[in-house]
Amino acid sequence: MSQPTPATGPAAALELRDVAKAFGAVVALRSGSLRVEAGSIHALVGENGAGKSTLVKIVAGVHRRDAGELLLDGRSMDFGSTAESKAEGIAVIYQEPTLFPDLSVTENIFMGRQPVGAGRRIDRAAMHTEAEQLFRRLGVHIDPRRPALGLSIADQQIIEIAKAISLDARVLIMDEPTAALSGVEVERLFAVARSLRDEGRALVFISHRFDEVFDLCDTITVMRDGSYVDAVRTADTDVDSIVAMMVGREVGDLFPKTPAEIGETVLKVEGLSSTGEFHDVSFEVRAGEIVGLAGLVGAGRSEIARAVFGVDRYDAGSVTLAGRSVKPHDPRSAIRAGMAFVPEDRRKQGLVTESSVARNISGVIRGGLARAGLLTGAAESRSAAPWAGRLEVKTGALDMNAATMSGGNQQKVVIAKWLATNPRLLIIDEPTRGIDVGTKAEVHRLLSELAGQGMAILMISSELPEVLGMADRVLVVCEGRITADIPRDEATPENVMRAATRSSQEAAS
Amino acid sequence: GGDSESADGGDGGSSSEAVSITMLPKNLGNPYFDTSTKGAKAAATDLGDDLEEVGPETASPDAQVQYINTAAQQGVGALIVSANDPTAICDALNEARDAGTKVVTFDSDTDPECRDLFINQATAEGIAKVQLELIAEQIGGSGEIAILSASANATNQNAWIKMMESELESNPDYADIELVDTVYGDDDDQKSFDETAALLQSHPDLKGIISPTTVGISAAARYLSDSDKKGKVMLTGLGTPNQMREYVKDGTVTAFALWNPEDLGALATYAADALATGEINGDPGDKFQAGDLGEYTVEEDNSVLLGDPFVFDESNIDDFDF
Amino acid sequence: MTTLQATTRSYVAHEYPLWRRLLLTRETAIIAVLVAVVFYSIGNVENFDGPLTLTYLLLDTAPILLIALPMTLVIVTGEIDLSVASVVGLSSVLLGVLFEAGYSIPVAALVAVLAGVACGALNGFLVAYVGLPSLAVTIGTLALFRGVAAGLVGTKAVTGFDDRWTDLATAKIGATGVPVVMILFVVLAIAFAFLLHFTSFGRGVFDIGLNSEAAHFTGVPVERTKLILFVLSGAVSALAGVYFTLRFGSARGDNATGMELQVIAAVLLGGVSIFGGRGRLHGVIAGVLLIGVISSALRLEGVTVNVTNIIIGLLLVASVMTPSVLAALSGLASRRNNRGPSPSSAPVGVGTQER
Amino acid sequence: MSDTSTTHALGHDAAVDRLVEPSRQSPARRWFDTVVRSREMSILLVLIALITVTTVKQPNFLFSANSWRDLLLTPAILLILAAGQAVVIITRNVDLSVGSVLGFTAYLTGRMFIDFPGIPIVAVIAIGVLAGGLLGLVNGMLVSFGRVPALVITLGTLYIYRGIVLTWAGSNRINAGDLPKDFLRLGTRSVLGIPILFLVAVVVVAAVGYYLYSHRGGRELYAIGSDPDAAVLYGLRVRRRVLSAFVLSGALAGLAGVLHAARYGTVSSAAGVNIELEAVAAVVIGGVAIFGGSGTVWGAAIGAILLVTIDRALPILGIPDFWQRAVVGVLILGAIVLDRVLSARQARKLIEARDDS
Ligand SMILES: Nc1ncnc2c1ncn2[C@@H]1O[C@H](COP(=O)(O)OP(=O)(O)OP(=O)(O)O)[C@@H](O)[C@H]1O
Ligand SMILES: Nc1ncnc2c1ncn2[C@@H]1O[C@H](COP(=O)(O)OP(=O)(O)OP(=O)(O)O)[C@@H](O)[C@H]1O
Ligand SMILES: [Mg+2]
Ligand SMILES: [Mg+2]
Repeated sequence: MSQPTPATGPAAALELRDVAKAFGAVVALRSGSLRVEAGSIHALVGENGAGKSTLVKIVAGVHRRDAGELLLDGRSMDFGSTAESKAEGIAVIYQEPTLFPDLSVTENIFMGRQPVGAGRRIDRAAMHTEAEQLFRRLGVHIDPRRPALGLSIADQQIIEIAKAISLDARVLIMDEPTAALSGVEVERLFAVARSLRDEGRALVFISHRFDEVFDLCDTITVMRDGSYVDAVRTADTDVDSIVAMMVGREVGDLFPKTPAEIGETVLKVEGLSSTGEFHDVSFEVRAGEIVGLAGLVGAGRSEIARAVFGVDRYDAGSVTLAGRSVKPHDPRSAIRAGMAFVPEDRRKQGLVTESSVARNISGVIRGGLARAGLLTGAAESRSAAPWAGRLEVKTGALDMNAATMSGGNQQKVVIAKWLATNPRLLIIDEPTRGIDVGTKAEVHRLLSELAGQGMAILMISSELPEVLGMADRVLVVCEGRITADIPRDEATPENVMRAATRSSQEAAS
Repeated sequence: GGDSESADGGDGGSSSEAVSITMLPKNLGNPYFDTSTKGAKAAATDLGDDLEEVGPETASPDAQVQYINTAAQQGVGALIVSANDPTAICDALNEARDAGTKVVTFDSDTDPECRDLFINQATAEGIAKVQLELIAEQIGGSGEIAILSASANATNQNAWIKMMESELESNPDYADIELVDTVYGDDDDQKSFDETAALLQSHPDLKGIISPTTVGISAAARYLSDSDKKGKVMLTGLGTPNQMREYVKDGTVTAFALWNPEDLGALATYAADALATGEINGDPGDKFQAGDLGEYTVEEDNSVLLGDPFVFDESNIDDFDF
Repeated sequence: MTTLQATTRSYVAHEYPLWRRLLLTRETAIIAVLVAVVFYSIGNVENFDGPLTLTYLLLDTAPILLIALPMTLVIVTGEIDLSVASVVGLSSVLLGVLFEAGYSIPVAALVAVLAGVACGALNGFLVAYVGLPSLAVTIGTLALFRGVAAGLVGTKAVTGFDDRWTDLATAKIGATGVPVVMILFVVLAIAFAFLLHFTSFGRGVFDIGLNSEAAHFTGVPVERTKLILFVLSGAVSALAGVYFTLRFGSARGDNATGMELQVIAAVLLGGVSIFGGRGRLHGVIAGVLLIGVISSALRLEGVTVNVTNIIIGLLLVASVMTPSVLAALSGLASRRNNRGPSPSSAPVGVGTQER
Repeated sequence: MSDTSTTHALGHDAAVDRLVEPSRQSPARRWFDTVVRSREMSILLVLIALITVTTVKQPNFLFSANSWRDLLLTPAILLILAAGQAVVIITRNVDLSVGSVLGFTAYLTGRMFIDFPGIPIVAVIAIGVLAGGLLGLVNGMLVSFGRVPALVITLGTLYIYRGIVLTWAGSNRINAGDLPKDFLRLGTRSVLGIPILFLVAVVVVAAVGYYLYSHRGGRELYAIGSDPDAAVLYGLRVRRRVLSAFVLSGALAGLAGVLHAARYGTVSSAAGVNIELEAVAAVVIGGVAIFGGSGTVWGAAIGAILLVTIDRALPILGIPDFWQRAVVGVLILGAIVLDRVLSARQARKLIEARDDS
């Protein structure tokens, strides 16, 4: 479905043509194209899993492209390693911070490029001063001598930014740098970005926040399902048309929320606190109700969910499911009580990707499948097949590795695994992150159907449309505290975002 | 004139077939056993037998057992062993004997019921006696002495140490000599070296060290030779001339004793051949020819005594090369 | 159209036919090599076809066979236990000391095995609950247990166990040259195979090795499982120690020194991935026997133990390298048409555990 | 700015401050903290305590020409091994083959002197180091390109290298007599009361320590150990660095082998058996995290001295030295547990700091 690549004029600072990349069966990138002029800031937008980060990682030399072209100032490039792209003056801020926890903040910034004095001896004093200058330029206060260990995600993101700036690269790529930043920090970052643009550098900016995109960027490239859709000047377009391009259809039918009648309380969380993660969190989820948990990346929503399910410890508070109190830090007790948890990171937490589909689906209930203590593969397949069928998991055979499946199908397997336990409460963290639009709709339909059958659902999502489209009630988390509880009909992007950034803006003002 | 003896060794009908003999020392890489094997090889050629040396890296019985087993599998005519443990290798030896292999122990014996013959390098009394005489003379008859032994369960070492202890108790000449410590170098050069250092440290007034093992005495000598105790702390024991030569010359050591391991290996081989060919069956009183070592007689408890230990010193050490 | 009503869609249980799943495996390859080596030796090594060979082979490899069973499970979870040989030494010494103190062999053996359980529990606790890297922990306990063993008896040996038991250790089953100890092994082997391949616990073991976080998220009791495995490893090692002692009729502090390397070499050779998550018991057993046969044949050939060590070392390196070598080759092949895996990737660090 | 104000923000306790805002402290204070509160210092104290106790019990443990010499001489070889091992472990790897490498070069040294009479000592040392480096290179190649844990690879090469020595040396050994006097003197002589071997060891440790602390390459080793994947994303030459770490470890083991020959005069094929564990132990006891990224060569060095000194002190303290390994084991376990506790406490402090900031 790839459109023709952008109009080719004079050699652009950075250009990709029909780049493709697959991880096993997961096609991360079908035909990604991008054209960034020097002295401009270019936005790269697309839904979760559209392939933005993969594209970035190909430019950075983290991944090798399977097909397509990569041009710097018109010269064709083939980076074998991140070192090579760095040498070519490409600086990348990755979506997930990549710091060395044991080393000092300064060393994290200057690793491999430390200022050296006589006898190539590292000049620490100079290094610290440089770091302090960088931070002053970014208008933040981080002690250059402290270890990177234990920095908040926001601070980690700032270190990454400082790192990239200090490289004074010709091409600077930022993959969702603002996801965890407060308004003030974002403003400072933008100031720096603009000054870099005015120095004639090329910048690529990835974000899910349209206000930022329209505020900062000169041009926008839209991606969908790993393919280039279109590139437009910010001046000539508006949010709705961008969203339309991203989703490829009207937003409405993506969220087929059917009202279900709300039953008695199923989940009751009281005064849950965990040092460094979240504080005094209390809420309820009732049968047939979909509760959305919204907030910035790093707000602590996943931590809350994990604590509730018992995979993480918590310091204080209690969790009750249908009147039964759930043992802290004991997922088995949660499962027994009727809890199911579809975690944020499919490949790391949701699945044993190197294990078969059948074993994954029967993973939670396999204890009950044993005949006279003897658990056979046949029994597993027998119990897995119907669930795979109901979710229409697309796979050749049940003993194929889950790793060979697309993100969407992997997500279906995770959901199937938990539905097999027939739970009363389903906690689902980022239900549609990194899956194609079609599957997205299916998952949403499934969720509202489950709610319709009286299941209580706690849904965490970083995608506002998803939260607003699916949730009966929106809880907003900000810096580990619940800052708002908004019923469906009152929930708007504005009041949710305000609540999501409230305390940080208070802090700033 | 080896020929005539070999002729003698040959009579008793053995000249016909060549006996296959396996030589299994405590461990390889031990100069003492290298020398005894040298003697054994010479004897074997003299007898027209074929002798193969095998052995573990480290002197542990379980490793030795595997080689005994292998010998049994190969059904060799005779097996010459220096035991790392008197009991541990017994079953294996007996299985080998059931498989028709004659077993001769040398240097370090097993329980008598697991072997046909033991070649005794020297009686425990003899060894204990000569070492005590040497040390007493060197320290002037009084003072603290210590023993640097091999491993604490080496049969021969312990026998000698016991003898020395009782001798020190009983013999009035040694009334003023006090045995203050016994340490173990495990026949490991480095360990023995460090043990010597530790010994001198924990016993500042030490006058003499007896090391009844060739590895130990040379390590100890090397430590002493460049320490400030050189010449102050006397050292004697059982060593080989080649290892000790420089220390005798530089005055670290005045005299030490040993039988000739080469002869020991040779004697063991002649005995093994005699057993394998049925010339003798190892009963007390049996006589057999051991090449130019002359004729030997099996004594009580089925052992053969090589002879009295020999004392090496400045005057005679250059006459030997092993 | 997703719906929770049962649908028409149905799945085949297996991608490949049975024979392929059985034959084209790492385990089958090892077994094939084993068979080949055996036949070669019978043909070309003098006395290898003799009656004693099988007996001695099994007597020698019995301790390694025993310890390899729990070690397989431990390594499948991505951990490692370097302390097994020291546990052998410790239990051997305890057996000896208690026997000297006048206890009967069964009682002494029981105590020794309990001690092994304690050793395993210590390892397991430090690894699973304190969360320390098993490599470091078991290097520590390797020294500790061996040290206690040596400390208890010095370098002297306890001998003179009554023949009833020492004979049992080397006794054969009737006319067959097969030692009685093999009965113990077969029983344990079946038990462990069942545990690893046919129970929910076993599935958990694999899940932990493949992705312990995901395992934790699906309610697999990661800590408890690891603890149990280390305890099993300690217990079986102690059992092997009892056998070792009785076979040689001598309890020494330095018994079985360095055996951990042979066990690990054999387990990896048997197709267990050091990264965890992969491995089958029959492959491991073949791996142990392969090493046993090779060293036995080489001894018969009069080849010294050092050459044997070189060969074992090469086998070990080769066996763990093959997957990555193959990957590298296919990588090179595809590199030409500009495909391939992530170009530069970090070498994997100690063991396989994450921080 | 940073050095001027030592004023603490209200509600911050000093400990947290030290972690989160070291710059608030005066340079002198920072120096004090880094040195005095360091893991290294704590081991040093243990070492000093041990020596004191032993000396009280047996004065000439310290106060006699020999004992002073031995105190420094005995650990020298392990010191050198520990330095190399530390570098490897800092990169989140491990080198178990050092013992075999030591054995190899030790025997090689002897052979050199026997087969080429009158060969200059310097040449022999160079050859030894080179040979070691070569064996290290093999390890490094297999680890960094084979994508197999160093543990397994070096376990294998431990077998292989040792096997090579044993086959090569067979049962013949190097005797003191085969080695030139000057060479042997290397192993035992002292200058200004300090044994030459110890001086060599100190130089090695100092050089490696300096490189690790104040050269880019050194810092990259820490970065790699701290998070290998981040190092790749960052564009560090991970493979090359890890490779060179193994080469260094091998080369130092080679040097240790040469010195072993000089010190003990006799080299059997069993030289250096099991010493790899002591090297790892020394490093871990010295506060280098077994999972890399933190720790110093100084710590490893002190750890090595502590190990060896315990070995020599035990008999004097009336503990049969058979127990020595047990003590070592306890020390290793104690060290890693301590590290875990300390780092956990630090992490908690930092997170709390993040919370109330
Ligand atoms: N290493 C990998 N192995 C397998 N699949 C991967 C890998 N990395 C990414 N993918 C898949 O490729 C697709 C695109 O991922 P990518 O991270 O590029 O999307 P994205 O646009 O960055 O999403 P987001 O906006 O959430 O960051 C997703 O389906 C993802 O699951
Ligand atoms: N690397 C880290 N270092 C320190 N704190 C962290 C780190 N990662 C997460 N946190 C803490 O955990 C929480 C962030 O986790 P997480 O990103 O899962 O939150 P979230 O709301 O689920 O965001 P998202 O689900 O969009 O990723 C925050 O409280 C943050 O302070
Ligand atoms: Mg992304
Ligand atoms: Mg989350």
